[in-house]
Amino acid sequence: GEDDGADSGSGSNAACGMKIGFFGALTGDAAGLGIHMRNGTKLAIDQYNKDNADCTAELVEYDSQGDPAKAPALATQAVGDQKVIAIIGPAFSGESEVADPIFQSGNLPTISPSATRPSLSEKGWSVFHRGVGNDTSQGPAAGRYLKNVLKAEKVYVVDDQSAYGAGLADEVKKVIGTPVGEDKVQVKQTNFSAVVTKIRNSGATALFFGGYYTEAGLLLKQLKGAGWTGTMVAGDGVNDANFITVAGQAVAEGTILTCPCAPATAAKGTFVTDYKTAFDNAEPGTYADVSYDVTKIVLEGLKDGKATRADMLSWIKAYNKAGTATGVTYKFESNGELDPTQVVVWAFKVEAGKVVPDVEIPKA
Amino acid sequence: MTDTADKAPDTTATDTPPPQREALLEVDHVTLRFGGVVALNDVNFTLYKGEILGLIGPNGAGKTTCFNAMTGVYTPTQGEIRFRGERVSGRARHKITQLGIARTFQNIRLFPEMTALENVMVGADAHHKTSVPSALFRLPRFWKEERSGRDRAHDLLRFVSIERPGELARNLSYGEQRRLEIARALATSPTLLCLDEPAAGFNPAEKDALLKLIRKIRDTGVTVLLIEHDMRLVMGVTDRIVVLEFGKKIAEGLPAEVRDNPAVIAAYLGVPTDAA
Amino acid sequence: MNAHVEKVRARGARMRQRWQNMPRQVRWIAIIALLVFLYLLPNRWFYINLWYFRTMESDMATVLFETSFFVLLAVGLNVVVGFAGLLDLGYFGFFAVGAYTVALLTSPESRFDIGWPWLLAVPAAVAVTMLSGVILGTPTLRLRGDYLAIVTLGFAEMIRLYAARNEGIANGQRGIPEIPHPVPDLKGSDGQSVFGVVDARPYYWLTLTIIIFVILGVRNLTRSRVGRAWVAIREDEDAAQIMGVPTFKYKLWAFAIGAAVGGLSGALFAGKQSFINSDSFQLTNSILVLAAVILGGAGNVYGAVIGAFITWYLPEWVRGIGGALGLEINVAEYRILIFGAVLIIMMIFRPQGILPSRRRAAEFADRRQEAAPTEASA
Amino acid sequence: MDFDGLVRDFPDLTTTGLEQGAIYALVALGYTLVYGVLRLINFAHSEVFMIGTVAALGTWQVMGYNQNSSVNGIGIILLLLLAGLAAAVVASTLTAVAVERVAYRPLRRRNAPPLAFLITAIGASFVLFEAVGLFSDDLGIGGQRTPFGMVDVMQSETLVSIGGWDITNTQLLVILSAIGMLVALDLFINRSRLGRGIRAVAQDPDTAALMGVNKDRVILLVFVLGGIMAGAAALLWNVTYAFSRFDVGFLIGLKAFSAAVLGGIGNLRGALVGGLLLGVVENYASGLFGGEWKDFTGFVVLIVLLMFRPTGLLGESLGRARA
Amino acid sequence: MLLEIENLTLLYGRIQALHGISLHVNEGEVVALIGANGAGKTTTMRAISGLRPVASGKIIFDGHDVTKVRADLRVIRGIGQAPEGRGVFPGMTVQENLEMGAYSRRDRAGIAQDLAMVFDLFPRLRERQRQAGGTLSGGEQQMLAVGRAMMTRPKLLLLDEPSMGLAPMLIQQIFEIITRINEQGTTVLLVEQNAQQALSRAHRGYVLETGSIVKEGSGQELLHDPAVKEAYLGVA
Ligand SMILES: Nc1ncnc2c1ncn2[C@@H]1O[C@H](COP(=O)(O)OP(=O)(O)OP(=O)(O)O)[C@@H](O)[C@H]1O
Ligand SMILES: Nc1ncnc2c1ncn2[C@@H]1O[C@H](COP(=O)(O)OP(=O)(O)OP(=O)(O)O)[C@@H](O)[C@H]1O
Ligand SMILES: [Mg+2]
Ligand SMILES: [Mg+2]
Repeated sequence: GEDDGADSGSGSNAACGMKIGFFGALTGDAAGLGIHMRNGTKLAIDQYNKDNADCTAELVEYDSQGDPAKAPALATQAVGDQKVIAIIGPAFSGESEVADPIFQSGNLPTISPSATRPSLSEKGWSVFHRGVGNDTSQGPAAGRYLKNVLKAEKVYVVDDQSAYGAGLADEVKKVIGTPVGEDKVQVKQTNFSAVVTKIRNSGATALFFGGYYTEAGLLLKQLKGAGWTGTMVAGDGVNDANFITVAGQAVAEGTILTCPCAPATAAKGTFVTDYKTAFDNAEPGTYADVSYDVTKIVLEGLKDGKATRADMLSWIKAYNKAGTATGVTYKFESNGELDPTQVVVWAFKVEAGKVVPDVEIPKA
Repeated sequence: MTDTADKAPDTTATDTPPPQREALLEVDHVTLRFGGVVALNDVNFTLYKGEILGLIGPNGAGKTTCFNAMTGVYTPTQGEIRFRGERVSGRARHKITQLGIARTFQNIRLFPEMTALENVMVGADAHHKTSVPSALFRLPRFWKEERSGRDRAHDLLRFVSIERPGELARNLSYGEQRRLEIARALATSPTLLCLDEPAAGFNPAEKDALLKLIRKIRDTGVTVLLIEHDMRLVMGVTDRIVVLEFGKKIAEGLPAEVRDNPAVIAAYLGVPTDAA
Repeated sequence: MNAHVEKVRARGARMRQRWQNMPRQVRWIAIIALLVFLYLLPNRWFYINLWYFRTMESDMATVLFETSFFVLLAVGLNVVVGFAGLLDLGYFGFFAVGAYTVALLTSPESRFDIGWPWLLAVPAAVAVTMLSGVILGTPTLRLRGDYLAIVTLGFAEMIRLYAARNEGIANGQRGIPEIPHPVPDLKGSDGQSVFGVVDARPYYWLTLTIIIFVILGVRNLTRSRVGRAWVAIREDEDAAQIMGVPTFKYKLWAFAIGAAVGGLSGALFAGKQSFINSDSFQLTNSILVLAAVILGGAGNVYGAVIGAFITWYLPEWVRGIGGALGLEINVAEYRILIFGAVLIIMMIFRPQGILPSRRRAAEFADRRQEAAPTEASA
Repeated sequence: MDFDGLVRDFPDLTTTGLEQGAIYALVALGYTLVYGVLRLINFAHSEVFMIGTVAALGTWQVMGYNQNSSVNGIGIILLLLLAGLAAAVVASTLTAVAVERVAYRPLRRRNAPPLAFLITAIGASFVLFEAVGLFSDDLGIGGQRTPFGMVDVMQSETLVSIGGWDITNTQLLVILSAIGMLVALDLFINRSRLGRGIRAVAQDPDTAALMGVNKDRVILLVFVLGGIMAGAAALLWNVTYAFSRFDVGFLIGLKAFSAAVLGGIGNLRGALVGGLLLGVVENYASGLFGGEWKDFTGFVVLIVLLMFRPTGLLGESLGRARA
Repeated sequence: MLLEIENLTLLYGRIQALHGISLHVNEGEVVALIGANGAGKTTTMRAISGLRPVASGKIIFDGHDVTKVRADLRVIRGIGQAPEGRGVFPGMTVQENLEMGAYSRRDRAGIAQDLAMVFDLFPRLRERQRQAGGTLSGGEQQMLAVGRAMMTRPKLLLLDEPSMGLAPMLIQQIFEIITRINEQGTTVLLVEQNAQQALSRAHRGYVLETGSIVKEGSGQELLHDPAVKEAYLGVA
């Protein structure tokens, strides 16, 4: 029944009955991240539909399972459906490499809430945008935090070999110089006893972990269990309520999590409470807020009557406004990167089972 | 492959081998141990071209073990086995087959999910040369060998009177399976055929048929080594007999000699001249 | 206790018998019709009419292409598992080797940066995978049955783990982008490359054609000395050896042929995908290919094709079926669950696979012809 | 390569490796038992383990303990351990039995070829972990497809320390339990009448029936035993890592299966030896080459070992040998 | 009547192996079943012991219909079998194999006694007590199979070609043993290719041909039946 009314507009000139695609992992190993992003997008669209009951937008889910091999069929499907006006995603860099050329050929604008590989913006894809700073913004900031704020002499660096985790770790190492030791773990690893032993015996007082929350939580728990007393610093992949679930409050206490985003204060909106209300009291996971904000960019475009992909693309390119959930001002450069001056990196701290803002990390 | 230097076999026993005959297989002072069990103890005998040699002895005397050593399944602890002057042990088993030794198994070992015909064709393939590329592209050699192999397999099945070539081997009755084993072994065009209790599970009438079959096989020029407990069959078909007991050779000679040998009677036959 | 399997076999045999009893012309027409259908399938104007059959939420042509490279994999694995009876749990490893070889030889982003065209890289990839099959097989094919299974699984995991290393030549999860498409100079009427980014049909047609040739080759092999040797090895390796089958050599051949087909499939995948990284080579994929082969009926080429089709196509199809049927629940989310259940149910009802091995069924036919006149044996 | 690091960390790497290996070994027993009798790789066994971890976690949550609770007092610890053990063992055993009933028995009735079992087992595995992944929030054990944290039942404390070798209470518990369970199982299989029945079915099911052995019951027993071992492993896992997830069985299942083969599949003692060996080898490899080579080295050792000992370290024992 | 078979048919897939055979065995008898290769003797034995389901017909044992009873339960009711192909457990020692025969028995003393008896009958087995069954020679395995069947203490003992693969001296012995156990009260149904021996020791016999019973009679009758003589005893 959504077919009619794309151009009937019902009073205002808003574009009705259009679809917004969410592209990311909803099943499979990476679903834990993807579901939260989808939820952020869904929340934004549901709110929009409630306010505009006579002229709604529809969410289409493209569940890639995070697997680049699954991406083309979905991307091609999206491109073939002219109602799909924008894509929130692809969530990961790997699938972006495969899907974005297809979106490009269909001139279908994308805003990724989470794919942070720097090279994605260098491929000449005009449809590509990302709502977060790339690895080269957050990594150095984390490094500066370790060096200038924490003043840690002996830093151990561990990454999970993912493009994201290793990318961050590399940037951190560039800033802090030679770490006291470094090691790699694998995604899905659960037994970290070897690396724990190494860290403990290296005398490190701080640990930088490049990777995602599950491994971070387990590693930290095993480290503390083995009597290590230092501080762990990690990136936004760990900035997730599940990190505390895995590690437990006591263990997580004091961990520093960086994020290329600003704290969501009450003034900036009711995202967290809305999210919890909408999704069974679940804490919004990593990037849920970014997804919410970037979805709103598209929704505002619809409201403004952007009914074609080309119009929507220029709308996104011209956008310049702060998001209500992240507090980041969304203004894109011509290559799709977030305007570097808008990228702020904050350090958060785990306190009493909550992630609370600590300091904004200075740019230099 | 040809150094069949007619060296006179060192005859330790009482027999009188026809000296002009060509030695095909020499079991040269072979000892084989399994941990504590001495399955073969300095066994020494020679098999001449064109004869049917019987290998008999009580249960557990080492007959099957002797076969296994000849076909490369086991390597002797001491001594060696020579086939046409060439050492057998240490060679790959399929090479031994290609050399010309074929065997059947005491515990039937057919390819149960293949048809009788295919079982025999596998044997016939032993001397085929069709390579993977020529099978892939169906080169002339493929057609030629496929046709000749099939014909040969059909002939052999008829030879052993198996009338259902398309039946799965595992569906054949015990006796049919035994005959199929013989056909499969013959298909490898052996010079020496080793039969391990081929008559087990046969009734007397069937044994008679088998006896004729073995003679027919010999008449095609194949040398036969026969392990069998059925004395009527052994006495009726063999040219010479070797007797083992506890891994040792206790007698060797013409059937009539062996039958009347007191040691053999004591160890094996029980009653003298029990024919059936 | 055999009763059920035999009943299933008998039923299969009857169907086959009916097929074989048809006049030759009819059979040819049926085969040609099927091929025409398969070639037409990815066209939108064609599949749009196949309402319940087509995929609703992913692009039909792309899904068909993905299914086709998976089918090719199953055909290759069938040689190893179905014919030679070597349980290979890491077949996707060869797929990975093929894909990475193409990527490394062609991509300007690879560490080799030699920029070969795709077409030239494909034979190289096939050769490299074949070689890797031989290298893996030489020390390990002396192992029996399930030991081989774990070794092959380990091999595939080692490849994936190595590929996941950022420092390795495979570039880890960052992967290798900008792999060229096949024959970029081949232009369609609109001046665009035939092998482009969006339209998956040419890739599907290419793979389909390759599958047909591979199937013909495999058929030739299985109906020859080589195929007999494989089955004999599968049945009783010792006895095969003593019957003069160089078992090691034939196992190695099976392995190498399987590997080569896997590598070919990987090369096709890389050519379409134009980006590969370590995420695409998860162990589950190896297991899925194996499931495909067994589901279809190990030892039967067409069974492998059907099994692969079900294994890959079904989950993609289920993705959209909820919406198509107007269901409230999100079926897509349950598709792995559904797939698992389907695996169990199918195997319970057809334990021999959907199309049991043709050879065995043919024997049934033989027996029927010969049983009547000469029943009294011996 | 970091030889100095390896030397420095050697004691710790050894003890933690043994601890991990003990868990591998317990799970490996399940593979080995089923393999020994049915000649099948029970792919669903990893899920049997996973369900055990989830069941213990759920029980602790019901008792009011979650990842943020702290446990004090030996009484409470024992209570939690026992309750967790009971829950894990019951859940794992039921799962194992259910897998046998649903995925194996119907096929056995139809005398299906061995490979068919592999596929139903894989199907069962998909169903089980997907079900937990999808419905974990409905079951109240965690979010959909998210990791589950849980109470740290036993804070690890160093019990013994001899010249740099520290052994903690959890390590001791895990390693000793694994060895104890194996000894008990080994005695059962080799000494008891039922155990002899298991071996008979393993070697020749038809003849076993002619001896009066109820094959179905023996097979059920094997799954039950495997389930119990997996349940125990699940509890020890929870005590060590205080973590689970819907797909946690996959990796440990893979490792346990490797361990079973390493020791000689079908051989109970082999499972223990294989598990412990794999555990320490992985740790040494991490220490020497770095964490990214951990699993890689494990497989290398497995493959190299099989080349020299084609039936694993201790060879097969439940299985049939050919004359 | 200890065992009564009525109109038994049995299918292997589409092949009919038994075409409605009827036979009976009285308590205390030795009954021989003879026939050519592929006649269906083993198939009959398997049907009686429950290893193959029957298509139609009835098997009544000791007054109860056991046609649908599981194989292992038939053992408990008293049907013991030494199967064709011996079925030795290859990975168990000789002693363990024999103990498996007593699997469903609980009388320790009786088991020990029977074990001693089997060892007395086959001294070779005593010598090889600790050897794995799979490494025994063919004849040794045959002894083990027969000995193991005796360990089940059956009411009805099914022997499928017990003399197969035995040396002449032992063949003589095994038939003596059969007579002896029969005298001790065990009923025996015997499949034999050695028809001469079998029939001369059996009370009665049946001749099976391609799945049907074509003749029955006392042992002596059959032994002297010209047709039987010609087909199964061999023209000496
Ligand atoms: N692998 C082995 N390990 C230990 N002992 C063995 C092995 N193989 C054979 N034996 C022993 O060696 C002896 C000879 O066995 P073999 O099979 O050669 O006897 P055979 O003469 O063929 O007897 P039969 O007539 O009973 O078949 C037997 O006592 C047997 O138990
Ligand atoms: N599993 C099976 N599947 C199909 N057919 C079978 C099967 N087992 C036996 N047969 C067939 O049934 C018939 C009877 O076989 P059976 O084994 O009972 O014969 P037998 O009288 O014991 O012969 P033998 O003296 O050779 O042991 C044969 O034609 C055989 O081919
Ligand atoms: Mg023998
Ligand atoms: Mg028989």
